[in-house]
Amino acid sequence: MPEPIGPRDRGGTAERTDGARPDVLPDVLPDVLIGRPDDAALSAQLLATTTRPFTRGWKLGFAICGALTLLLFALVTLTVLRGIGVWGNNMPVAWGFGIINFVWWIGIGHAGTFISAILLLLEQRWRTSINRFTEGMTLFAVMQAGLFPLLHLGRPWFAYWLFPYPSVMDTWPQVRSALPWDAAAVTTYFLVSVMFWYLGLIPDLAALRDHAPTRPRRIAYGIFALGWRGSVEQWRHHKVAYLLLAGLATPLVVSVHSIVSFDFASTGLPGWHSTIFPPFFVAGAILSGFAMVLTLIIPARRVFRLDNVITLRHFDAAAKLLLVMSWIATYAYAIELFMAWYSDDPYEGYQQLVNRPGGWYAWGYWLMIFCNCVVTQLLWSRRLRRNLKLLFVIGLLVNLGMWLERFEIIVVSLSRDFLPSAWHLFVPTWVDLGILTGTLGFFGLLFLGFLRLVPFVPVAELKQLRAELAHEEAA
Amino acid sequence: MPTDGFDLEHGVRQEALERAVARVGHGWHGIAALVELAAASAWPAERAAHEAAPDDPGAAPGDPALSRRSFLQLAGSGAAAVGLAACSSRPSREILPYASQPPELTPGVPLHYATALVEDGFATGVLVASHEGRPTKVEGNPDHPASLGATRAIEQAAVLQLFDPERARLITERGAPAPWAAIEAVLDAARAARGDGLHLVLEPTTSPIAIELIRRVRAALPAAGVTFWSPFSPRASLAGNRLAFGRPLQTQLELRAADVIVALDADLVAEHPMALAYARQISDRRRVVDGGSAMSRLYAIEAGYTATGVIADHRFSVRGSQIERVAGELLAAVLGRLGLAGPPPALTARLASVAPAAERAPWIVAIAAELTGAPGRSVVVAGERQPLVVHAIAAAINAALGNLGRTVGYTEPVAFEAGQPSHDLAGVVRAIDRGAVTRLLVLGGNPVYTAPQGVALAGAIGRVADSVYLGLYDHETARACRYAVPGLHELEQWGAARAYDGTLTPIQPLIEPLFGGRSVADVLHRLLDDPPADARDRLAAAWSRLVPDAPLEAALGLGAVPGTAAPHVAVELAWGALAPVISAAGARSPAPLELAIRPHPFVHDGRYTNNPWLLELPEPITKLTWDCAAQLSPATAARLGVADGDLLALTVAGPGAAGGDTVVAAALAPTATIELPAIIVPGHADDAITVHAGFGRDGGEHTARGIGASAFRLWRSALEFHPAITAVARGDRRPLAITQAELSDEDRPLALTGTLAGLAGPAVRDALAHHRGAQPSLYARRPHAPGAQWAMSIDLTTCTGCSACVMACAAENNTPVVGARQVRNGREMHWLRIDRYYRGPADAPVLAVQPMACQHCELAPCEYVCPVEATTHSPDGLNEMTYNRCIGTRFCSNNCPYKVRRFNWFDFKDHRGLRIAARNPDVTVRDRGVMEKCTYCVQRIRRAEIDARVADRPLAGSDVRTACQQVCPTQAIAFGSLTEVDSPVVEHRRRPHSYAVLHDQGTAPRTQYLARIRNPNGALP
Amino acid sequence: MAALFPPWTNTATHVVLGALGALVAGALAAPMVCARMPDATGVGDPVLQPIAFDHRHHVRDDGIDCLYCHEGAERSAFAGVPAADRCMGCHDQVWNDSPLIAPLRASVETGAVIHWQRVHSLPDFVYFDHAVHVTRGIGCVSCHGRVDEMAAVYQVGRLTMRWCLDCHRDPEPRLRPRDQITNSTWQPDSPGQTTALARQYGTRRLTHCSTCHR
Amino acid sequence: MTALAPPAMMAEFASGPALLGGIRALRDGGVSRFEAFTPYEVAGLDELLGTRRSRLGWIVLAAGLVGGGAAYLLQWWINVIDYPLDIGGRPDHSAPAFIPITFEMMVLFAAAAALISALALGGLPRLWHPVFEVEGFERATIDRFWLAVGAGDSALDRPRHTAVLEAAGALRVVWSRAAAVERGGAAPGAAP
Repeated sequence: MPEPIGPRDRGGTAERTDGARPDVLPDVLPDVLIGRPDDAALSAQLLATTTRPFTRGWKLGFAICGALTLLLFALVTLTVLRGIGVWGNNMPVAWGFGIINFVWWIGIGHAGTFISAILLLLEQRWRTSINRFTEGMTLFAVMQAGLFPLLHLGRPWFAYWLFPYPSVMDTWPQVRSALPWDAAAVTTYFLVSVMFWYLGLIPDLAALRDHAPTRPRRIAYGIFALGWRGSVEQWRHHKVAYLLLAGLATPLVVSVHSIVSFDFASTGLPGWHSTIFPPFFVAGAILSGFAMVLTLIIPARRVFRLDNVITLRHFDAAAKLLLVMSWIATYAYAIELFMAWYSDDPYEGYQQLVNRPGGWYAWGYWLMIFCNCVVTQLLWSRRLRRNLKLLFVIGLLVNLGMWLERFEIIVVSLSRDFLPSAWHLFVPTWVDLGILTGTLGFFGLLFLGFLRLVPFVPVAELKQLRAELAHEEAA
Repeated sequence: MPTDGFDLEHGVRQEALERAVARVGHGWHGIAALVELAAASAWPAERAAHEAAPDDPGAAPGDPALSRRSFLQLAGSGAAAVGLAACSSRPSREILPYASQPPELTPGVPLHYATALVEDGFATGVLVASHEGRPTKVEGNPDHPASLGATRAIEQAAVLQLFDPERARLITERGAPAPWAAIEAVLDAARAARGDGLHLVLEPTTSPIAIELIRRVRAALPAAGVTFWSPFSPRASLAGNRLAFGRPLQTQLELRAADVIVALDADLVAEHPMALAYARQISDRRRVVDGGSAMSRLYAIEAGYTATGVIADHRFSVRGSQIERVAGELLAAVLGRLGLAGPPPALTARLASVAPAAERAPWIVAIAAELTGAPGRSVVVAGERQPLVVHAIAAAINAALGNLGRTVGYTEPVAFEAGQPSHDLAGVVRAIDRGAVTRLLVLGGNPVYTAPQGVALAGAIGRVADSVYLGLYDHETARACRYAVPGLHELEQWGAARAYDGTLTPIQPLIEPLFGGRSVADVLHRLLDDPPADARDRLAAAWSRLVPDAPLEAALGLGAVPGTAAPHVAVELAWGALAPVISAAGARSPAPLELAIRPHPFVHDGRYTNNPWLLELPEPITKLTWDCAAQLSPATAARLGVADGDLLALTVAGPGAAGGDTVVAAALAPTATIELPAIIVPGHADDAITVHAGFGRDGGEHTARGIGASAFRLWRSALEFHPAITAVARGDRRPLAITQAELSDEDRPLALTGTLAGLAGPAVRDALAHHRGAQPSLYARRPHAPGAQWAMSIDLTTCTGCSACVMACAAENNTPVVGARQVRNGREMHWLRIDRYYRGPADAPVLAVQPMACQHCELAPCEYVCPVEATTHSPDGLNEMTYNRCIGTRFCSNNCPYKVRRFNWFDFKDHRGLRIAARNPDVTVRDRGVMEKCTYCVQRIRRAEIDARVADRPLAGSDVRTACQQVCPTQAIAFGSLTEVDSPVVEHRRRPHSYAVLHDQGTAPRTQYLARIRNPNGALP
Repeated sequence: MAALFPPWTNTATHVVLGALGALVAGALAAPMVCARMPDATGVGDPVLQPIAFDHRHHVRDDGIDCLYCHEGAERSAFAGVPAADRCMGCHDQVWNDSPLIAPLRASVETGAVIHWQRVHSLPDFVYFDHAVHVTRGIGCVSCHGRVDEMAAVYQVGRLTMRWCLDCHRDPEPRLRPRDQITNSTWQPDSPGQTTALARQYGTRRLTHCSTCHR
Repeated sequence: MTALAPPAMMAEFASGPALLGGIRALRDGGVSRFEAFTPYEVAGLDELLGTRRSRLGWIVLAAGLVGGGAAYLLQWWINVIDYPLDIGGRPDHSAPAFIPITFEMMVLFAAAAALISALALGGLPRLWHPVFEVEGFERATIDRFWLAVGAGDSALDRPRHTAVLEAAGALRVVWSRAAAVERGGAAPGAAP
């Protein structure tokens, strides 16, 4: 019989630091794993996330997210039935919320891959506790993002024309366009993320196969565990494959947002036509991703009482990265302005120096600067880096700021391009707003399900980390 | 009734019509479904509802020549496909061949017929393409003097009016179906009374056949009254000429001979009945090859911006009421320079004391110097919206300059009894008020709507026992009358009309009357109790009687009878009669705010307001669609505290200040008010508001109904101009459906301008050279494929912005109508737009217009971003748009620097309704979710290619004319192959002012422009 | 204790995974295969007509030239179906009382339309022109097959875009002299003959989109 | 060990180092066919059992090259051979434009190869395995470290090695039924 596991097994986790009092440890970096709980205790604590009772709060969360998901699907149906005229898009603003949301969501996904792949290669131990959480975020964000390239098509039922297949028309995708690149990149990114996530999940699924409370659940987990036994051979290939996937995902994550940026940079539109876009977009993506990580993990940590495995060390590191990425974004904004002035291109100059900071949508520009460049400067302070309430607010603001960044790039650039005769403003419709809200709900629904279905802190990896830490401390 | 064996019961005709139209609906380029449509629509609609109605022999088509191109014998037509566009499974459809195929017809090959479209009595000759009996496209008739191969936007849209499903279909009595016998009873009673109590209201007519008929009516029914009415038919010019020459005369211009043209509130190139010819004449003198080209000089003095003001070298904005004064000052200055002995001494003395107002003294003097420097080679013209005295002064100046007989001539009025009392609508009301009218026949027009406020026609009609209206629509007049009878569209009837210059033009039908209906002639013949006859026979008989020298068949082939222009008459200026009025000219002090009512450039006086194509066509100056607005200058808007879209209540005062001579003062309401949104027009004269007529319709025309407000409600009398009004901001607003909100070009080099003198020097030429030539590229350029390389060149100097090209493009290419709401959101679908930019100070700006469509870039930015090869490049240099491959990413539009691509945000195309019959079968009808844009009329190019190959001859660039090129009144558009070194388009490219828009973007556009060259007077700033 | 899964589940797993793989591959391949099947293209499906018109009899036995009835083929985009009076040109004299042509007689007498059923149908966004093909050396048989051997006419070519492109990419082998256009059995005398014809006709390789889509 | 033959003997340890100790003790006793089941990777285990370097890297490299190469070739074939079209005046073989998809396909193929081969080389999926029948093995995914010795290892001696393992810290030593019959030991699953 599986051993019953639950809160009573938490044993070694009683010793905790108080998140609300970051000044307790002013100079020392907090530990990545507090209290060194043993394997059984860690397993019990972390596997228990899948067996928490369905409290009223959970039901409410699922209900809200479910309702918003229904709204999303209803509006998607409306859009497909009536045409994307139900959105606010027009000529010249032919891309609106659809592509903004696409870029925003896919950018959010990047933090997950960044944490799980790049930080793995860089041997950052603090990634271990949060990598699966952020990978889940990646998957669900990419799923939201993936909706939009389909949905924004005039004729979504022909979306398969973006992929090469031997058609009776003898026609093929046109690969000089950045959109088939996008299709390839987003598809690859989603599939590789799923693979990476799943590979890491297998040992923990095996643990749940052996310890989930009911037989149906154990069978379900068992099927996905594929019969994992933890043999030496399995661990050996698992480790190599995991490292290889991390090695592949690292250039992939850079390429994906670079390719997304090509949607803009490969055109001639003032405000889009810029070589700085690939690094600018990648940095912006990670900025928004880390903001979303903070937004999600601060409440999750509290709800699941994971203070011992997700410690102030994690938040401190995430906050520092947020600051770095914020500066890269700030640099990019500055370079855009500088190049617009230095190039003496009248169209680019008007776009960057007149229209964005002073045009109809100037409020969006300055709010973006505030969120992405100004607020983040608070993170210079160690004390504020460990103030979770503040971090949560900053996370929300940066999310907003990054959405506005895409709004500035897409809508504001399109609304004022070369010929003033064609200029026209964009105003979103309720369908635009509803779909954006709906994806937030759908994302939340998937994420809540994820939190309850699989251990979102990697148990095996954390146990191994503990063993390594113990070994080092012994030495 | 011939039904050609269609097995349809009476009761299902109407339903069958709908069904047939529904079948034609989806993406078709065929015609077979129209067979059913034919069967249904050819049945006189009232019979469907009233089987008991006796047949009308006069309306029954029996003549084989007519029915040859009628729908009925269409009984299927060849092999066109009808049905679903993108259907994957194999569509199994029917082919319905003719039972007996007409000899001149090959299914799939369109035929063209010459006919004429008539407005205010004047004919514009057109050629109409017919696909298996279905008229689809109107082109100008090059052999017709009032067309010269061009048309206005209005003619282009005529097919849509023909196929307007909202046309009247039934004879009604107070809205309820009525039999034709009821009308016959009225006519018989009128005849029995020898016209006693009968009054006819007709539109002005120039047709000798109609005139003969009217004379017969007068003779047979001597007691009958006849009145002609059309609100914007020439009236002031005739009256002014009567003042100057003693009798009403029609002014005829020869502008090719004019070096200097002064237009006093006269829109010669767009609003005039002869506008197409005058536009051609003016532009023929303004085609700039290089700095050494001779060029006429055009001065426009006007209140609102007009097309003439657009192309003018100098434009001075003067409120309408002050132009009278300007004219007087100009006359004084001219006479002062000439020192002529003609005028009576008193007048000379009076004029000697006239000094121009200080602010306009420089240009009055300069213009006078120009005019006197070109005696016999200059012309001064006054517009119809100016009082007669201005016309008289213009005549005096022309006489003084010796222009008469050279640039200006006079003919007897072409319209029947024009300038006579019978053209006074107030006469009808007076007659009714006298109780002298018991039977009123209103045959055509819409006088209840267009009557000046001082002519209370609607109420008067209500007092007539038997009133009958005949016309296309169930509109205001039709509803005011007891009976309404469906009329015939010009494309449905036989007849004749004269052009403004008098040229006789035959009218032939392109199609059997869609809804039955009667022509005016039918009613008049019935009134005279003529025996029933076929309309064509009647025309042939009358024609051979009235025009014995020109056989009808030949005239129908040519579309005009050459040599029938009205002869010019010798005139003598009556200085003596002029002296008192000239002395009084401009003596009144101006009101704080005045009103000018102008015909709308597209809906005219409201007769075309139910045509969605014309409603959605942006008004050339304001770019307003689907609405009517109060145009005012920025300063006046600031004074009134309004911005674009703010509602203004415009109120005209009651009687008293009225200066007209036909006001029925007693009928005037104390005040009349309409509400309109304001729209700011830089360059508009201050303290004046211009309102276009034709809106505020409240009849049964669903499309037109409820749009804007009627300017006629502020119009107090037919010869009153520029009344004082008050305007009060209402505090609320109505968003305007404007296609171009931006006024400025942000100093970007888009619509380049220069002066003729500048072009002669190196500076301007060098500056222009920066906008053409090769641009560096990382990739090697693809070599041109052998064969034609299509290209276009647009001359901005002669472009008047009249927008006929936009309409022609829409008619040719099946572009959908989207409605005001979508236009407001920037979703209009016109492939060609006319960009308009103001430059210079807001009170005296220069307006630049620039037709902008797909530039067919050789290095097209749109193509390389399309993910599915839906937009590609053809070997002959076309930027192809393959609709059926498009998935609608809209990436191409984002990367188009010219933003000329259009997207089907919704399913914009019509599905039901007769209007789809106006579609061009050679162009795919686009589905929802696909991109579309100008194709250089690729269907015409491929057709010409195929024709050349079938005929085994080489393709010449001149074999292809794009729709916009063909319609252009000033021939501003050249199109052809770059491989033909002597083609116009290559010759244009050699000119020093040829340039590419956004040349610095490296797109290598195939459409280039000739910069707009002005020829300003060096003596003026 | 007993394991959660019995041993047979190992085999079952592999079977299920294999089946899933096959399902995905099949789902991808099926539409591509189906689009090429006669059911989708309409190839080989004889169409019943309101009059039992037999091309074998008229073309092979009577030797009537295609262009006699389909006269638009040389002049128009549409080859056309003959008007009833064209049919009656002969059938006034021969078989004039046959019940088979009763609809024809009715059509001529009353003007009633004969509802012929379309055999070759292109989508509305495809603009095919008979005249330019027929006058530039493409024979009827190239697209329509041996109509002279068909009782009820059926479609021979797939009429897919790829099918059109096959010829448009390499038109030369299909060329024939103008006077052999309607000959169903014509073969080139020598391999060089079609090359010479291509020169004579100025045959081009037209594969850009607006060749057919406008 | 991927064969489905049940191991001859299994021993449960409480920690990774204890497991390593047990292996060393048995190896000193001449036993060679080891297999271990651990909840996470135990440092030193690979070296102790002397497993070869994984071939996974080569498989992934090959798959990546195939994926990328095929993607580039397909793009080239479409644009140069099958249906060349004039796209914005760009050359048919627009090599720079072909790179992104080539790269993405390389990553996709490589990643898929990595996952599939990691599972296949590890003998997965295999829902049932004889070791799952061993009582207490379910803690191998939590906190127990199991040692197994293959059935064919002739050096295995039940009483002696039971003692050796217990001395090395084994919590339990379990002998298979086959071994039990042969050597008259206790039934599998019985506590030592």
